[in-house]
Amino acid sequence: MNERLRLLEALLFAAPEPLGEAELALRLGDEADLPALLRELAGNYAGRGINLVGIAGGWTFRTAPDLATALKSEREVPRRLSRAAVETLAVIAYHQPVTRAEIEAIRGVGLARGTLDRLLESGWVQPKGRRESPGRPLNWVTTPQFLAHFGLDSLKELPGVEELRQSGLLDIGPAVIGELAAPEDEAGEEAEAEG
Amino acid sequence: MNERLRLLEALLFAAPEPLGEAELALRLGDEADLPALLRELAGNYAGRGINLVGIAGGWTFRTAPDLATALKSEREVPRRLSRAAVETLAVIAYHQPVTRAEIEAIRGVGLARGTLDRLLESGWVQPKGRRESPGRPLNWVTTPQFLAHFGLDSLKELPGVEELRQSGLLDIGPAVIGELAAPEDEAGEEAEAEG
Amino acid sequence: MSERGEQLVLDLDGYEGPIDLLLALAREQKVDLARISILQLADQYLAFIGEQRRLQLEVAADYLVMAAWLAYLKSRLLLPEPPEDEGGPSAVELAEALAHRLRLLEAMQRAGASLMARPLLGRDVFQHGAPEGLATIDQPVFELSLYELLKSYGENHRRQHGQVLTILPSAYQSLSDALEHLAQFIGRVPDWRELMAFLPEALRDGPLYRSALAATFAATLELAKAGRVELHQERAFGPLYLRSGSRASEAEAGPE
Repeated sequence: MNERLRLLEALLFAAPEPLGEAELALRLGDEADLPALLRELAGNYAGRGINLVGIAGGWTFRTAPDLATALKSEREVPRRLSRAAVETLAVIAYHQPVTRAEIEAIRGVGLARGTLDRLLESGWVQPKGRRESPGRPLNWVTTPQFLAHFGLDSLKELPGVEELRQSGLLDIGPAVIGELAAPEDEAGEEAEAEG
Repeated sequence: MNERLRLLEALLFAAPEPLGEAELALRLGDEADLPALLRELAGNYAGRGINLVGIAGGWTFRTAPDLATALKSEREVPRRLSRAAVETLAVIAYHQPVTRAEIEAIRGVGLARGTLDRLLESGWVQPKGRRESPGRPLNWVTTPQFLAHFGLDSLKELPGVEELRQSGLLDIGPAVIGELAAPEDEAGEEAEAEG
Repeated sequence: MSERGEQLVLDLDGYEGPIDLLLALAREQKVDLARISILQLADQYLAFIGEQRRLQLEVAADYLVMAAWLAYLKSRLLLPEPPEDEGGPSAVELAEALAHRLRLLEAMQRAGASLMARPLLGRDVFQHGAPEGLATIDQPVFELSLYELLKSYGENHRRQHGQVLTILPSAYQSLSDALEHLAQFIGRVPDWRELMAFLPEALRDGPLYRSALAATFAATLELAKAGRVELHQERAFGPLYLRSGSRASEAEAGPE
């Protein structure tokens, strides 16, 4: 096995997070044909128990998705997200940057405080800048951890995002009833989220 | 690739610590010929950037030992020397070989412990032999790196005291006479340098 | 209320707001959302809310607001549109806006489900359990110029030997020296010339340069006060120019 390929394999294996191509190039030296090496390494691991995958703009090894069931008993099941949190996450992911008012408009319901907190706590969303509109509301966006958790290389890989854009479903459209936004019952939602 | 081998690979990869054979047997099922699978997997990884190794009574993947150096990367962090260290360096440069006591006498102030350490770390000074005098103190000299850093071919290129005076570096104007008596606070100065 | 009623009627707690409820009701129409009948949907919604209230179940305010709005929309959809445009959206436009929101929410609900169905890290796929990490070793690089080194030695030397080396009064150009030196030029300089040009040749580069400059400058001020020279400077810290003053010759004649 070629020395550069061995080093690339070891680097990706030792790194706690996906490594971007810039950093890999830096560590492998200028003469390395990084795209070719990555292709070769990905080929070596195709069909194995570990795969080389492009995630959040970088490269990393992950266990093969089809082994999920066999590996599962090993791990504690992560806390389930409430329906409100899943929907809110989807709205932020597909409509970002998006304000709280827009999230509420799309979902047709006020956002309980716990919902955004939960997503923030997971490290999947973050506020980023403010909208230059009255009240200068915060913009919400997803994070690189979101991409990493959901196994996406970039936001372009969001399931069905292109179809949604083409069918106009990433545009909020005109207001309905001047936006109804009575806050959801927070306690109720929290209880559901824990369930 | 055989499914059991894939699972073994994924299990070992995802586990936070080496997995013992008892646990592996449990996860892979009774029918699995674990020793054979481990042999095969170890064979797959022989000569690669990652190796399968037996450690602490279990099995795990580790980066190949010969790549250890290549996996490290150095980052240069700019640091500044304290005033005391710069003066001490200058005294060593001009008076070498010079003992610690002589440095203190020339500077007219005690030498804080960290000062010489810092200079040693810079690679610009080194101890060289001992003075044949009571207590046999260490002699301090500058290193070739010192010459290289300051672009000097030899110590002879250091300007003499008279030249320093002529170039204004020993300028003794009326304005500075008042400074003569000001005692140096070594501890305070070191603290400032670290801050 | 009867047990039968409770069993039959869905609780509003199962819905994420009025749009979500509308979406659930729309799904019962079993038609594509693009061809949904808003009128029929409004009826279903009003009936559902009516049933909730009949059973004295609590109905949150936003569901009631939606009910009122749907009743209004329904009446506008059924009545002929007013002939003149009142500026607001037409009933058809309002219905379309609502239909769009339904599609929007449905799209997001599907998107959320597809996201959660992906192989998730820590649930379906796993990263390396014990990454060794990529060590980055901080290599200190000390920054020091030869100038700083020499200056430091000079300062130290000065501190230790200053007493011996301090007094060299004869090496200074005093104010009276400078006045005497400048006086030679007065009356012979009709045009502006830079102050630097008047420095004694011998002092232009040496260690006494600064004191010479200061003394010459002070001397020009003295002379300017006496009207023997004129000074001119274009900007702060710019070069200083001088030329002979109006009383140059008169003063030249008199003793200084």
